[in-house]
Amino acid sequence: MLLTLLSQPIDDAPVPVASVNVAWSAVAPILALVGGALLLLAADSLTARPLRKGVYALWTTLTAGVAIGAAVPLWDRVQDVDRGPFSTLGTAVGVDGFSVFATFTICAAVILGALLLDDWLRREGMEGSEPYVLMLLSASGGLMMASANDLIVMFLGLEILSIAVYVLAAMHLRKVTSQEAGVKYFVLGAFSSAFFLYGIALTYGGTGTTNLVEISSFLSTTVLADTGLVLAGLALLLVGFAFKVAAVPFHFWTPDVYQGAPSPSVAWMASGVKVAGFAGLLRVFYLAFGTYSADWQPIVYAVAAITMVVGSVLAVVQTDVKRMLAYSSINHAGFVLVAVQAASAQGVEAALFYLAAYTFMVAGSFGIVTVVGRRGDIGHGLDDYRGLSRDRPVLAFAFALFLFAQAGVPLTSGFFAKFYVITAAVDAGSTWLAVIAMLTAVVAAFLYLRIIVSMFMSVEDAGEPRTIRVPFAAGLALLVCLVVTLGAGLFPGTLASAAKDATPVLVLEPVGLPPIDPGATPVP
Amino acid sequence: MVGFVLAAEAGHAVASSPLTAAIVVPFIGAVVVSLIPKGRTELHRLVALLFSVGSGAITLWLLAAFETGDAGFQFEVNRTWIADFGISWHLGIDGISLFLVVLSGLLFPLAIIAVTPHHDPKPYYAWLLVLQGGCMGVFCALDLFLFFVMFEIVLVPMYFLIGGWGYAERVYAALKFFIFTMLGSALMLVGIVSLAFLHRDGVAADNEAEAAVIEDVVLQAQQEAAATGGIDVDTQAAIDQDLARVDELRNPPLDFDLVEIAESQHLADTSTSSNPFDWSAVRWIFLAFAVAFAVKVPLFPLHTWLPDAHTQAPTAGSVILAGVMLKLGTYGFVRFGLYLFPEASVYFAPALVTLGVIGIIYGAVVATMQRDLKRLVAYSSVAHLGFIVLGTFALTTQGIEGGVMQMVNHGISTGALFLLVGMIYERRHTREISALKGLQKSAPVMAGVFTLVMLSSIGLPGLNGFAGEFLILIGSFLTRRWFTVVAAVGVILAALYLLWAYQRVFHGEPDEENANMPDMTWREGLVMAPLLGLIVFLGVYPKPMLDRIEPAVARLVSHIEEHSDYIEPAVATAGPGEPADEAEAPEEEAP
Amino acid sequence: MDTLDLVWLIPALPLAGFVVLLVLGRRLGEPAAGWLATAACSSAFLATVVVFAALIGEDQHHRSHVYDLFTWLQVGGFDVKLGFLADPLSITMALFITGIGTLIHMYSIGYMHGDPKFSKFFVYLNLFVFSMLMLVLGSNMLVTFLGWEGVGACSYFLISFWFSKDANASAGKKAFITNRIGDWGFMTAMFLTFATVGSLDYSVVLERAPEMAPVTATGIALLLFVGAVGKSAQLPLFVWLPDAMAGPTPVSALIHAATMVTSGVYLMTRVNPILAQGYDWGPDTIAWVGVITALFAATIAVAQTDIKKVLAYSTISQLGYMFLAVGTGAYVAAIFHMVTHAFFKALMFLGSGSVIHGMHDEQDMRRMGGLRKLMPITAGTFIVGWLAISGVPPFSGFWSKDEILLFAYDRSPALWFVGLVTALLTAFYMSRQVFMVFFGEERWREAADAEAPRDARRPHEAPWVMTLPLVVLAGLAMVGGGLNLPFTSDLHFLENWLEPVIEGNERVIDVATGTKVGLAVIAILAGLAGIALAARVYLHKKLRAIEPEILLEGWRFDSSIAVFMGGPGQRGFDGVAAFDTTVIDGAVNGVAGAVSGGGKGLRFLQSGFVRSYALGVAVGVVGLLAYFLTRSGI
Amino acid sequence: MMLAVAEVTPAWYLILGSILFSIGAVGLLVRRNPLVMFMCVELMLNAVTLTFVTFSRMLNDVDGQTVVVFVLVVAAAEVVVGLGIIVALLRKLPTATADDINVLKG
Repeated sequence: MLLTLLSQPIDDAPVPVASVNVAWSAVAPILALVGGALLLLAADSLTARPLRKGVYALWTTLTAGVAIGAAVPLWDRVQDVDRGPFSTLGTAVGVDGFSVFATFTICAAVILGALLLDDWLRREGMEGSEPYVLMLLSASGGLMMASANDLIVMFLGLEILSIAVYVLAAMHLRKVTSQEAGVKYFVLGAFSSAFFLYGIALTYGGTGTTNLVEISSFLSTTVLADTGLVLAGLALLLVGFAFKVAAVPFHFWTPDVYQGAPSPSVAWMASGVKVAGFAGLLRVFYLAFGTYSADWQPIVYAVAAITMVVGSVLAVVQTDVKRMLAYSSINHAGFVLVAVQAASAQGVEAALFYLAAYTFMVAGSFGIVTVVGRRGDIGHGLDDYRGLSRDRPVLAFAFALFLFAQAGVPLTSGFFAKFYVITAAVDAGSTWLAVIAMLTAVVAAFLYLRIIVSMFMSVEDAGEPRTIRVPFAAGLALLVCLVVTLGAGLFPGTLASAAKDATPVLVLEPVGLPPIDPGATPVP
Repeated sequence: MVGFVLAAEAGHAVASSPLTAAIVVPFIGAVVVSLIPKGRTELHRLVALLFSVGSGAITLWLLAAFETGDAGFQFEVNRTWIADFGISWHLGIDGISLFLVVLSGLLFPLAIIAVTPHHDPKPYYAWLLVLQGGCMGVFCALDLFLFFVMFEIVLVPMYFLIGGWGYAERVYAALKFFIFTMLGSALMLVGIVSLAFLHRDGVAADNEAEAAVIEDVVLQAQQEAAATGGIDVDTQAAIDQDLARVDELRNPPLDFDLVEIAESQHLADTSTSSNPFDWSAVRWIFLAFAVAFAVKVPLFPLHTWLPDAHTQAPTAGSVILAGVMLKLGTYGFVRFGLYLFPEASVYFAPALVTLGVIGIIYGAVVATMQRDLKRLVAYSSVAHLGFIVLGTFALTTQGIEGGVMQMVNHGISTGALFLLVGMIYERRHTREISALKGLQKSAPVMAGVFTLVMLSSIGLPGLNGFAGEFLILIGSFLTRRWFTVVAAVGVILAALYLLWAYQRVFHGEPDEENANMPDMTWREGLVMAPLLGLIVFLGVYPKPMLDRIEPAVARLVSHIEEHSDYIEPAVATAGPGEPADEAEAPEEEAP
Repeated sequence: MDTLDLVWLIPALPLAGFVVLLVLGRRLGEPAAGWLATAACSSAFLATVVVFAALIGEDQHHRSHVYDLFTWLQVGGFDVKLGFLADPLSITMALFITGIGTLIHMYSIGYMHGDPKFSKFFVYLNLFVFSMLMLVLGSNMLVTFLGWEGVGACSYFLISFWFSKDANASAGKKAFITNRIGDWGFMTAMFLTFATVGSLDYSVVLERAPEMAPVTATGIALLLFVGAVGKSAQLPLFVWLPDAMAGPTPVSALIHAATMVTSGVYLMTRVNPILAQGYDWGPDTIAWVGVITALFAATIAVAQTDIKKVLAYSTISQLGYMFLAVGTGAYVAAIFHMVTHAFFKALMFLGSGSVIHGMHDEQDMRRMGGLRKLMPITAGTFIVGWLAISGVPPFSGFWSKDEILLFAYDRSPALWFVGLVTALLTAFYMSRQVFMVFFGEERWREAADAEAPRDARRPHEAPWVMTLPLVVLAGLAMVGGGLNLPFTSDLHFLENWLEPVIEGNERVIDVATGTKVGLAVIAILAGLAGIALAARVYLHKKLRAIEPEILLEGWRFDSSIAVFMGGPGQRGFDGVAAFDTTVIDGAVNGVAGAVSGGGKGLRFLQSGFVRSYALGVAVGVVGLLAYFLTRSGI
Repeated sequence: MMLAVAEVTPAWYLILGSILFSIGAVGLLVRRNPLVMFMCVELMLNAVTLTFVTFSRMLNDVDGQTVVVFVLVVAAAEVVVGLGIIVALLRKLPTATADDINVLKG
């Protein structure tokens, strides 16, 4: 490889400059989030006294709502047979079912996170706009990743996402563990994103472009004498994503960060950030490098297997609920990877469904953790849940439901998610991986049952009843999670078909669009 | 919003079919109970009973309305549930499942009447109702996915019942029960999915011919068009239509419908190699199913969750566990083993029969040595279900039918036994056999009832236990002579451990705290009455029951014969026939 | 409506009695409950008589009538009706079951007087009679089995009737379980039969018996014999019968002497065509088991001190005779002896019962003696029974036993000789019992005086309800031989009567009349010799009694079984139980432990040091790079 | 002679970039001081920018160079946030090295 390069002289040729045309509607959700964030920041810094309680959360919720609202017409458009998916910003941003679906999920995660933050911040005496701003910004990064059609955009999205989340992790200034979590997350995050960037560079060197569209067309049209450069780039790209989604062996940060970071931030990390990470992973690997699936499928297979095993087995021996959930989230990441390695449309659907379902389960779980935790964000030990069924039966039941959902018990969204993944895997012929997955699910079930045991079955050795206040906002979030988890469990059809319609597509030629209005004439 | 959808769906479904109602009513009951404010114990109990009885009444109506001669599924309802996966709410019962449904409809109300929880009645009744709905669902489901859902969902309430209202070791028992059974069914899920794909490919293969024909037509059309130059619009349209048709023929949709898959049998065994473990996919899938069922049954050596669960569960839990939930396994073997995988069932029958027979002897021997009365009964279940497995995989009409009947019988008699043990525990606060003595003096009525139930469990002719057991044995003797001869020894052992236990508990001179143990109350008597009635009735006049089971079983057997090289040995009618000799042929195939 | 159809009424009546007593028993109380039960049983007797009459009315070869009540079990080719078979054999059985049953019911009213569970006793008794009738009247093997197990259950209830004594409870359990072992044979026999001829109806099975392969026939026959061995207390399954004496004496008389224990003989007679079809060694086995049991039990009886134990062992021994008869193809003789034995053995049990009753529940013969003055009727009737069983002509026992010995001789002198020795021993130990109880000095006095004032403890004659049955039975025991007199063929009432059931399979013997007489004489002499010997030992005390421990302990047969079950047997069971908890459960918990162990093991990777995490990342990077680059072929 | 051989081809830059990158990576692994570790990350990023530029030169494609700008911005952002976090921690534990912060583990 090097030899070919050595022999290559440098000559100056005129560089073609692409004329960029922008379909603003396509990036509207991102803009909405960023704008909302900035406005909030401005408002907070301009007013002398902090805003009235709840305004931050409300504003954040509204912003995310606006983003969703902006995404709805996009969904209609990409589902419209005559118009369908498109890309804009000089094919740097692609809008297809996939990106819109991810947008919905991430924005939902933002709303849940905001609702959980609200009262928590007051409890910890940290009321302020920053956490919300950071969350909105990181969400905007997530949306970029989900709709990036260019590795650079992908990188920017990744960084915007990550940097904000680093701060969210380290946010709890009075808590050294929070600081520690922040530092660890930051150092490792920066480390891995450096690899990611290097991966982009190598890909760029190997294919001559950073645009996913062009990469895939290049790879499918030209037969490389020597795939070394491309594959090396692929490897390093995988590192970046694997770190974000906490796949073994890039998972080490997860337990520490989840345990140390403020619970609401963790809710966001476990839901929104994971979704964004997987969205990026799927976009790059399934779209750009789809033709190389024979090369990356086996390694993803292996990573998935190890991830699930490590996640479940290590979870069993934990005693801190947040840490348990952290490991279980690793196990779940493994499950999604099982869907990814299927390298099929069905795999993508399964992954999307799983992520959507998981977002609500895990947000709900950490929501409970947030509520049950004491001031100072402590009291997350297994013993602190003793007798919860006596003190707050409904809360305990809700947590049990989220946990059963994560365990994959039928009539919850979690079960169908697992089923979907298994289906994709079996269809792709990796039956044994499916078997491993189910076995690890059983091992993981043991850990969920342990939590349930301490909630329901050790009432007598629980201390005197303690009053746990469930603030309105958090309660609302939990209710939403509950409803979705059950609803998607009883009638998964709707969500499933949505995921089916959300397969990513590449649109080669960019199109500038008139602002979308229903009944507009299809673009030729 | 979802709530409304749910309510609407439920309302419509309930209205549409009795089976749906029988399943959904308890679930609704669970919701209602959990909505009643805390502390109104009697109200909880009443409402729970109401819904449970409601569902039970529906099952009785089913029994009455059941078409006796009909071998097919009745009261069928088939509504799409998850369209993209070909998953549907497909219910229906035949003679095999009918009585299990009725049994569930009977035992649950009895359990609710018989036992009042010591604390937290609200969740207790709610879980019990969820359990009832789940059990009903398992026996009615005709869709693999739906079946799995129900099969799995019952774990949750039972887990809470054991863990929440059980005895000293309850947490360990509950965890063991949940994990053990979940482990079993985890593989089944993969099996189900693979099966669906196998079936899909089979359908595609069937369609291939037709697809090819259409393709040729299209090709010709295009050639003609090319010859004439230019294709006019409607030819193009026709061609597109044909191509679309070809496409859908080649990629048929997924389908999880049991009847569909079982009847079409696109699962022919392709393994020809001599290596015993180089099995076709179907056999592996069957194994995946078999493990799940074997755990539930439980089949030796996968039984260790059972003694703990039974012993630690509250009385109602044990009753349901033994009476209904163990049948999930045996029923699964019949419906999703024999019916779904005829070839594989025949292939693995020797192995399963062996395990069954081991279970018979082993369970009895271990039961003999128990010091805990409840544990003893629990192990006796291992032995009894061994008989059922033996009958099922003897693959003869008598064997299978006896097995089906024995499922119900075991539900009745073991359920009754657990109720009685529970009554004793309520009075004496111990299950230690050594702590009990001479109860027949202080509680003659209870002793009498216990005796009858015990004799039914021992298999005394004229009581229900015998009818099923004898049918199983005489049926399995036709194909599995020596296994049957050994299994019959279990009949001796049954007498051994039960009579011994009875002697130690009820006979002898009672010491003071046993001497003044109160006898049965009226309420308890009322609970036992129907069970005792059934014990005698089914023993003396099982005909109505057998008549309803028979057609389904006969159909099942011919289904097996049709799809495998197995031939049911003809019952000798003339001359010195030695049918068992050729019938033993399948035994040689043992892996 | 054919009168023979009334056959279903025969068991129905005791069943009705059972149900009524079960519900109202307590209210009726004593003695009404007893009389009701007696009524139920006697009405059954009448019904039997009616059927009997109707059957005689039939022509010789149509004396077999099946009446099906309803279909019991019907699956595919397997079809069993709950039906009754009225033929000479079954009706004969029914006659003496209901007859003797009635007497014993009546007797029990007196015997159970004052027992708190008086009515319960008759509940069981009626249930037993019902089951016993099902056994003999069943039209197929399964109904017979229904009765077979039913009587087993009843004997279990009745033996452990006084359950607060552990010994009684154990005895009952032992009886049931030992019987179950036999039932295993019976069941297996049924399986084999069904697999062979596709039916369990006697009509079909016996019809097709000649078509069976000899090996199958022998198999079925011997398996059934296993069942019979259990029920009729033959070697090696006889151990339960002596213990069964724990039950009330009427029970011993009815169940463990007259009826239930003989059902094995009935069964073998019923299936005689199958025996005939099998190899010869089949019947020979039966004959030898029978005769050895007879001798074995007789030897034990010689040393027993418990008045009922003697009778128990003697019953075993007499049953041995019956199987000897069956084995030698002397079916008529078997039934004949069964009937006569039922008479005199029931008589003697009831007699002993009245003695025990009169002696205030004293059963040890060493504390009796000279009772004939105090309870003349009992003594008189008992003596009749004694002479009958000792084979003194013209008492009934002589005729039946003589016929059996005759057939035995014809089959093989060896059999005959053992039988003869047994006869001698029988006469000896029965005489011993009679002398110890009714003659000699009144050893009961010192015991009585020691305990209580004279009159209270004084043995007394039983009330009339108890003595009446004794008298009746004594009469039967005396003339019972008349059923089948050997002199001219038209005096073979029983034989001619049973002809249709056993035709062709009854052994035809060609023994010169002279020999016959000779054998008879020898038999008589043996009997008398036994009596004389006993008289010298126990009456005139001329000889010292030889009663070795080992005989008293029944050759330590039972005890050694107990030792085995208590030792190796129990240890084996314990071993399995331990295996379950350690190995199997251990394996399960082991897996769980392994998982969490793996978890603990992996924890060290999660060291908390950010740099080691970074190292992890780096390792991952290297790994991925290595993989992909190998893919690209570098 | 030697000079002729020593003509600098793009590969040199690539190799240099990879070397720098590796130095950064190894540095992060071996150094304890959080700040230094962070600087190593910066080094890695810059190594990548070098690589980008080289490639863009080789491919006559301007995109590669535009990337550099982005990377610089990102690096700057990381610096701000990273320093913030690290300083916040050091304020709590002034003498902390990377190995002192392991409360969370297991």
